Amino acid sequence: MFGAEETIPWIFENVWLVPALPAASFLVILFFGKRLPYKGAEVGIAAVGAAFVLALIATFTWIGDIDNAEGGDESHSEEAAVLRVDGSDGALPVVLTAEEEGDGHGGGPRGAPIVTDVEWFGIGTDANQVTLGAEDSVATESDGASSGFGISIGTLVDGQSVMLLFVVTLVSLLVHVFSTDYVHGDRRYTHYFAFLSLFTSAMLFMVLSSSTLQLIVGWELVGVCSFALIGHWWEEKPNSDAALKAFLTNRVGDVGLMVGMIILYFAADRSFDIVTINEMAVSGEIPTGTLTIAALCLMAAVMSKSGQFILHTWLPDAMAGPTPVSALIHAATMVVAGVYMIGRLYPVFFEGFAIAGSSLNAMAFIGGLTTVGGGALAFVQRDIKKVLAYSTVSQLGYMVLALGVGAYTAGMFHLFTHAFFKACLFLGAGSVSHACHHSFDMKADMGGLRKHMPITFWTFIIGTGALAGIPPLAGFWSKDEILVGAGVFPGTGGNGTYTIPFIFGMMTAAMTAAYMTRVIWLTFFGDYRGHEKPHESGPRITVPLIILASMAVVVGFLNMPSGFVKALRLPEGWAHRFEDWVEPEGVASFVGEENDFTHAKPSLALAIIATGLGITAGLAVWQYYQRLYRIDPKATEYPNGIASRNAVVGAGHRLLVEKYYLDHLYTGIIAGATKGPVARLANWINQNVLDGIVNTAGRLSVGAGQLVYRFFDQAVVDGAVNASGRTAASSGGILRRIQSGQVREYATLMFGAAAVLAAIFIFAV
Amino acid sequence: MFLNQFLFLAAALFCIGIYGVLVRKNGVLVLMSIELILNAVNINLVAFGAYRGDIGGQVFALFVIAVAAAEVGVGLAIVLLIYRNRRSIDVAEANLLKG
Amino acid sequence: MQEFLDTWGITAMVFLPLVGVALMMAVPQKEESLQRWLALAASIGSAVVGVLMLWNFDYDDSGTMQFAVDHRWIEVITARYAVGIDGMSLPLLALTLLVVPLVLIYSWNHIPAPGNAKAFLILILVLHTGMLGTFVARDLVLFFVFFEVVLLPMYFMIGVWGGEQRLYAAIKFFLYTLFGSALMLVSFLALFRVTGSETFNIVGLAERVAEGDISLTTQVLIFGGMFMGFGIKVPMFPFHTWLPDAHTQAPTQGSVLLAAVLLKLGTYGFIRIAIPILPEAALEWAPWIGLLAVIGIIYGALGCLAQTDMKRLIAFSSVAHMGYVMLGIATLTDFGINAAIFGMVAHGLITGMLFFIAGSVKERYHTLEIKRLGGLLIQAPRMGWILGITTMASLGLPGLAGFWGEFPAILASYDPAPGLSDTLFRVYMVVAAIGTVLAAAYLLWLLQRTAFGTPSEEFVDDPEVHDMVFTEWLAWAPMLVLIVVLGFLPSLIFDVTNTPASMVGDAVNALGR
Amino acid sequence: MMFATAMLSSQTAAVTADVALTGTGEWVANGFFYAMAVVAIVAALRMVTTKNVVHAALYLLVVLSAVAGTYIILGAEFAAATQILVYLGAIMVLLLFGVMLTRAKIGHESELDYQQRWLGALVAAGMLAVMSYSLWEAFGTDKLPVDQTPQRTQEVSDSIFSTYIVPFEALSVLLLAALIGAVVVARRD
Repeated sequence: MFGAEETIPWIFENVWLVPALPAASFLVILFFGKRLPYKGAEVGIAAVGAAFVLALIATFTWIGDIDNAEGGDESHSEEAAVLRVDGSDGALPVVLTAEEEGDGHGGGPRGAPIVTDVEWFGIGTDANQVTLGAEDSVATESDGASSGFGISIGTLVDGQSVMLLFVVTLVSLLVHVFSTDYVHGDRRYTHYFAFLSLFTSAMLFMVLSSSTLQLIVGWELVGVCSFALIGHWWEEKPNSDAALKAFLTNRVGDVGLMVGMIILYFAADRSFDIVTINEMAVSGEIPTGTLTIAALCLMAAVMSKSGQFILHTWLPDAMAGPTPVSALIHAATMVVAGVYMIGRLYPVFFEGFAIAGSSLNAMAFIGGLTTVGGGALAFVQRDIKKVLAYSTVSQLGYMVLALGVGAYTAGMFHLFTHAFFKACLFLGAGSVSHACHHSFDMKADMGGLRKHMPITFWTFIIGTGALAGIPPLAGFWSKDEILVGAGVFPGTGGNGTYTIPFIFGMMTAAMTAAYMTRVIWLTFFGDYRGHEKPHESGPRITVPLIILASMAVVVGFLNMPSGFVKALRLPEGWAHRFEDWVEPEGVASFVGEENDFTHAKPSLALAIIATGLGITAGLAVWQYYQRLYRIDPKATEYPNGIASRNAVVGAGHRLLVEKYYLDHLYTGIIAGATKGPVARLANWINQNVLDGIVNTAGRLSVGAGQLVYRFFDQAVVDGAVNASGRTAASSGGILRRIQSGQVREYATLMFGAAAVLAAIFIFAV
Repeated sequence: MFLNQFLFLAAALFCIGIYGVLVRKNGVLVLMSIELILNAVNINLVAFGAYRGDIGGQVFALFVIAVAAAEVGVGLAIVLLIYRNRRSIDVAEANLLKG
Repeated sequence: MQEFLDTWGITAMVFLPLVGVALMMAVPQKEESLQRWLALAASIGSAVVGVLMLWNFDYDDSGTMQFAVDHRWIEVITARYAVGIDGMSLPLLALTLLVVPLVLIYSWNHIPAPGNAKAFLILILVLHTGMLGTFVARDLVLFFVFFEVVLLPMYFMIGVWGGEQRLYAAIKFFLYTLFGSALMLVSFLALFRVTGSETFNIVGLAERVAEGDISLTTQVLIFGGMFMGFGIKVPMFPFHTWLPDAHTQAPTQGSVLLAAVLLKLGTYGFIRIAIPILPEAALEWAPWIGLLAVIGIIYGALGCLAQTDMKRLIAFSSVAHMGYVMLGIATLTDFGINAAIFGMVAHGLITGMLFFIAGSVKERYHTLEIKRLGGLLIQAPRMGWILGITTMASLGLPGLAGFWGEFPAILASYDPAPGLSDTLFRVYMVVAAIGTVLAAAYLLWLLQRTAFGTPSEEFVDDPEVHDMVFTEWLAWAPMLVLIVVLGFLPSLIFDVTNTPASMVGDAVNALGR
Repeated sequence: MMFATAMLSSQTAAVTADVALTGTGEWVANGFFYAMAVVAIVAALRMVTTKNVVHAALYLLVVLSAVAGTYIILGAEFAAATQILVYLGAIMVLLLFGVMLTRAKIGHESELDYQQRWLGALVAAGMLAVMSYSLWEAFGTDKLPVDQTPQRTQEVSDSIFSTYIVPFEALSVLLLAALIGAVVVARRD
C-alpha cells in the first residue's frame, strides 16, 4: 500500500485525537458541566460523535488501503514489516523506519501495523544491560547525560485496533444518546456523562496502545471507570459492594497482567513495544517456556477482565450499575478488553500455549468451560439483566475459545458482532425496564410487553436471533466460524485436538437459544404481571435500538465463507472481507513457522446442525411455556416443577442458584478469612507481639519484682488447689459416660487408647 | 527438604481429621473429616515414595484416592438412608450399638 | 544571581526558616496573625530560594553535586559543612519545600488544641530546617545533626498537640528513633575509623571503602548499624510499631509532615549513604531487606484491613507503601532506585493528602471511627471526591502518581543486580504484586465505608459538617495537581533521578559479583 | 537457621550465573511447601470448627488443593492432577449434593458439635504428640534426595499395569461393588 517513500495517511498519524476528544470532554464536563444548558450531556455527545467520525475515517482509510493493496499486489506472502513514526518532534510525518525483513521491495505488505511513538520517559542505562562475564562490560562510565531507555507512548494502528475504534465509538455514541433519556433527572446526571466520556477515552487509549505498559495503564483506567459507574448509585450498599467486587476481582487478574508483562518486558530485551514482543515471540527469540509462563499470567488477567470462569463472578453483580453502562462497558467494550489483549499479543499466546500443537490448552479449555458454565447460570435468573450478563459471560467464553483453538479471525469477528447485538439486547432491557418502572424482575413485573412496546420487542427479537445464531443474523456467521475453527467436525480440516471445546461450543449453541427464548417469553409474551400500564419509550431510546438491531442484521455478511458466496453466485470479492481487513499479515503474522497458523474449512453440514440444535432447543422452551400459559396465564413456573419433585434435579438447580458456590468461596472463605481472622491475627501480632516486645522491655525493668511476687504467691499456690478439685470432678464425668452406645464415644475411646498404648510402646518398650 | 516436614504435616492433618470425626454431629461433616484423614495418609505415601525413590508410594496414593471416592459414595448413601429413616443426620442419634 | 546561589543558596534555603523562628520569638504570643504571616513568609522565602536553585539547576548534569559548598566546621573531629544538591536529593527537596508552606496554610485556621500557635508554628519551622538540611548534607556528621534536629520538634508536636495517648506515642517515637540513630552514629564512627579517612565526606568515604581492603564482615556489620538507623525511620517491618501510634496521636500537621517527609529521611539515607559507601555489604543485606520489604507490604496491608480507625489505617498503609520503596532499593538496580525515589515523592504527596483529609474529617465529625462515618460524598461532596482520587492514587492506579512508584519497583525485582538471586527476587515480585490486591481491598473498603452510603443518623443534621473551606483548597490543590500531573508525566522525576540512580546501580554492578 | 543456609546457598548459586536450581530451587520449594502447609492446616482447623456446613465443604476444598500442592513439591504430578480431578471434581460435588439432599441448612447451624469438644481435642492432641515424637525419633533430619526429578506419568502407569496389576484389578472390583452397594443402600423402596 505505501512504501517507505510515501507518507502515511493523516488519520493514522493523528489517531491519538480519537481518545483525546473524549478525554477533553471529560475535563470540560467535570469542571463546567453543571453550568451548561444540558448539564454536560451535549459536550459528551459532541466529543464522542467527533471521535466516531474520526474512527469512521480511519476505518475507511484502512479498508481502502487494504483493498488497493490487494488489487495491485496479489501475493500475500510478503515478508513482515512495520511502519514506525517518531512523533516526538511534531514535524512532518516521515516514515523513519520501515523495518523490513528479507528482501522487501518497494511497497510494504498490506495490513502492516503503523506505530507512532513519542518518548514518555527514560529510565535505566545501557550499562545495566551488560551482563557480567560479557567481554566489554563498561559499567561505571557515566557521562552525566540522561542515557535512559526511552519508554514510549504512542498509537498502533492495524486492523484489530481500527475495528475496535469503530465499535467503541459507535456503541459509546449510541449509549450517550440513549442515556440522555434513560438517566434523565438522575441525581448525578453530569457526573454520569463525565465518566462515560472518561471511560470512552480510556478504552480508546487502551485499544490504540503501542506498548504493553500503555496497555496496562488503559486497562486499569477502564477498570476504575467501570468501578465508578457500577457504583453510580453509591448510596445503596449493594451497589457499592458490587463496584468493590468488580474492582477487586479485576485486581486479582491485574497481578497476572503485571507479572506477565514484566516477564515479556525482560524476555524481549527490555522492551514494552507490542510489535517488538510479537516479532520476538514469532521468531523464537523468546524461549517457549518463558512464553508459556507469561501467557498463563496474562490468562489470569483475561479471566478477570473478560469474565472467564472462575473469576466471572463480578460481571453479573456489575449489573448494579445503570443499564446503558452495562450495555457499553459490561457487554460491548470493556469486558472484551481481555479478548482484545489476547489478540494484541496473539503470537505470545499462540506460541506459549502451542495452539497449533496436539494438546488441549488452557485458553481453549477455560473458554469452553466459561461458555457452558455461564450459559447454564442464565437459566435460573429472574433478573433480565442478569440473564444477559451470564449470556455475556458465555459469549466471552466463546471468543476466548475461538482464540484458544487458533481461530483468530473467528474470535475477533465474534467480538465485533457480539458488541452490536448484545448492546442492542442490553439497551432493549433498559427500555423494557424504563417502561416497567425501573424493575428488572421478569417474573414479577413483566410479561406481554410485545403489544405495548413493539419497537423494543422487534429489536429485542433481532438481538436474540443474532445471539442464538439464527441465520442470517450476525451471530450466526461468527458463531459458525468459531465452531468450524475448532477443527473437529469432519471436513473442517483440524487435527481433532479441540474436541472438548467443540462439544462445549455445540452445547452452548443449544443453551443460548433456550434461555433467550425463556427471556423473550417471560418478558414479551404471556399476560402483563406488573402494576401500572407500560408504554413504549421515546425516540432517544428507540433510535439507538433500531440502529443497533440493523447492525446486528448486517454485520454478519462482512465475513461470509467463500463457498457460500460461490453457491449464491455473489461477487467473489464479498467473501471473508472481515478476515482480509482485520487479520494481521504484517509483523504480527505467524505464517510460515512450523506451527502453522491455518484457517479451517467451512462446513455447510455443521452450520445446519448447529442452527438446528438451537432452533430445537428454543422450540422446546417455547412449548414448555405455552403449556404453562394454558394452565395459568399469569404463572411463570410450574407449581410442582421437576426441581421440587426430584431431589437430584433440585440439588442441581440449587447449585445453579447458588452460582456454583463460588461467591461463598470468595466472599465467605477467602475475603472473609483475609479480612477477618488473618488481618486480625496480623493486627494482634502487631499489638501484642511486636509492640508487646517494645512495651515489655520498658515495663519489665520497672515491675519485675512485683510480678514475681504476684505469680508465686497468688497464682501458683492458689491455682494448684483449685485445679486439683476441677480435675477430680471431670474425671468422674468421663467414667460415667463411658458406656453410652454411641459410635463417637467408642471412637474417642479407641483413638485415645491407641494414643496411650502407642505412647507406652514408644517410651517403655 | 526434610522428609519429616511432610510427615508432620500429614500427622497434623490426620489429628485434625480425628478431631473432626470425634466432635462433629453432622454425618456429612464426619465424612469430610474422614477425607482429611485419608489425605494425610496419602501425603505420607507420596512422601515415602519420594524418599525411597519408589514409584509405589504414588501408585498407592492413587489407589487410596480411588478408594476414597468409593468410600464417599457409600458413606453418603448411608447418610442419606439414615436421613430418610430418621429425618436427621445427627450421628449421635444412631446409637443402635447401645448394649 | 548564579554566584549568590552557588555560594549561599543552599545555606539561605536551609536556614531561612530559622531566621523566621528568631523573628517569631521576638513577637508576643497574642499577635497570632502576625505569627502566621511570619511563619508563612519564612517558609515561602525558603521555597523561593529553592525554586531559584531548581531553575538554575543543570539538569543535564544531575549526577554531580551542584551549588556545592564545603567549609570547615568542627575541626576537632574533622567534620565539615559540606552541602550540595544533585538529582537524587532534588525531588525530595522540592517535595519538602512544597509541603511545609501548604501545612502552614492549612494551619491558618486549624491549630489543634491546646492552641498556642506561636509555639506550634515555630516547631514546624525548626522541623523544616532539619528536613532540608538532611537532604542537602554531604558530610556524615552534618547529616546526623540534621537527622536528629528533626526528632525534637516532632516529639513536642505529638506530645503537646496530640490525641489522648499522646505522651505514650511521643515517647515511643522518640526512644525508638533515638535507638536507631545511636546505632547509626556508631556505624558512622566505625566507618571513619576503619577507613582511616580524614573527613566524613560521603564520596570520600565511598572511595576509601572501594580501594581499601576492609573485610566483608566489618562492612556487613557497619551496614547493619545504618540499617537499624534508617530502617526504623522508614519504618521497616518489624521496627514499624512506633508509626501507627505516632500517626494516630499526632495532630494533622504532624501526621502530614511525618508521612510526607520524615519517613523519606530513612529511605534517602539508604540510597545516599548506606548503599553508595558500602555496596558490597549492600549486596549481602539486599535479600534480607527485600524480604522485610515484602513482609511489610503484606503485613501492612493486613494490618490495614483490621483497623477501625481511619487515621490508623492510613498509618498502616504507609508501612505497606514504604515496603515498595524498600523493595525497589533492595534490587540495587537503577530501575529500582528510580522507582524508589519516585515512590517516596508519590507516597509523600498521596499519604500526606490522606492525612490532611483525615484531619479535616476529624475536625468535622470529631471521630475517625470508620463505622460511624459514611456518606461523606453527600455531606461534603468535594472532599469525598478528593478522598476518592487520593485513594485511587494510593492503590497505585496508573495515570496517578502512585503507580510509578509501585510498578517499576515490582518490575525491577524481576531482574535484580548481578550477585542477587533472581529466583528469590522473583518470588518477592509476585508477593509484592499480590500486595497490590490487598492495597486495593483496604483502600476501597475505606472509601466505601466513609464516602459512600448515607450519613449515619448522629451526623445527618450536624451543622459542623460542611464542605471544604478556602484554606483547605489552597493547601490541597497543589498536591492534587501534582498527583495527577506526575501520573501522566513521570518523566518529570525520572529524568532528574535517572543519572544519580544509575550511578548507584553501576557502583553495585562494578563489584563484578 | 535453615533459612539462613538456604539464603547463603542461593547467593553462591546465583554467582555462578546460571539459572540456579539446586539452592534457590530448594528454598523456593520450601517456601511453597510451608505456605501450602499453613494453608492446609488453617483451613483444616476451620473445617472442623466452622458452624456452616457449606463453608466446611469449601474449606475442605482448600485443604485438598493445598495437599495437591505438596504432591507437586514431591514431584508426584500425576497424583496431584488426580487429586484435583477426583477430589475437587467428583468428591466435592458429591459432598455438596449430600449437604443439599439432606436439607442441611446452608447458613449457620449452632448444633454441629458435641458439647465435649475438649475430649476430642485431647485425644487428637495426644495422638499428635505421640506421632510427632515417634516421627522425630525415627526420621529426625533425614533429607529427601536432592535430585528429585518429577516421576513421570508413564512410569506410574507402567508400574500400575505391571507390578501392581492385582491390586488394581481388586480396586476395580471394589469400585464396582461400592457403586452397586451405594445404589442399593440409597434406593427408595
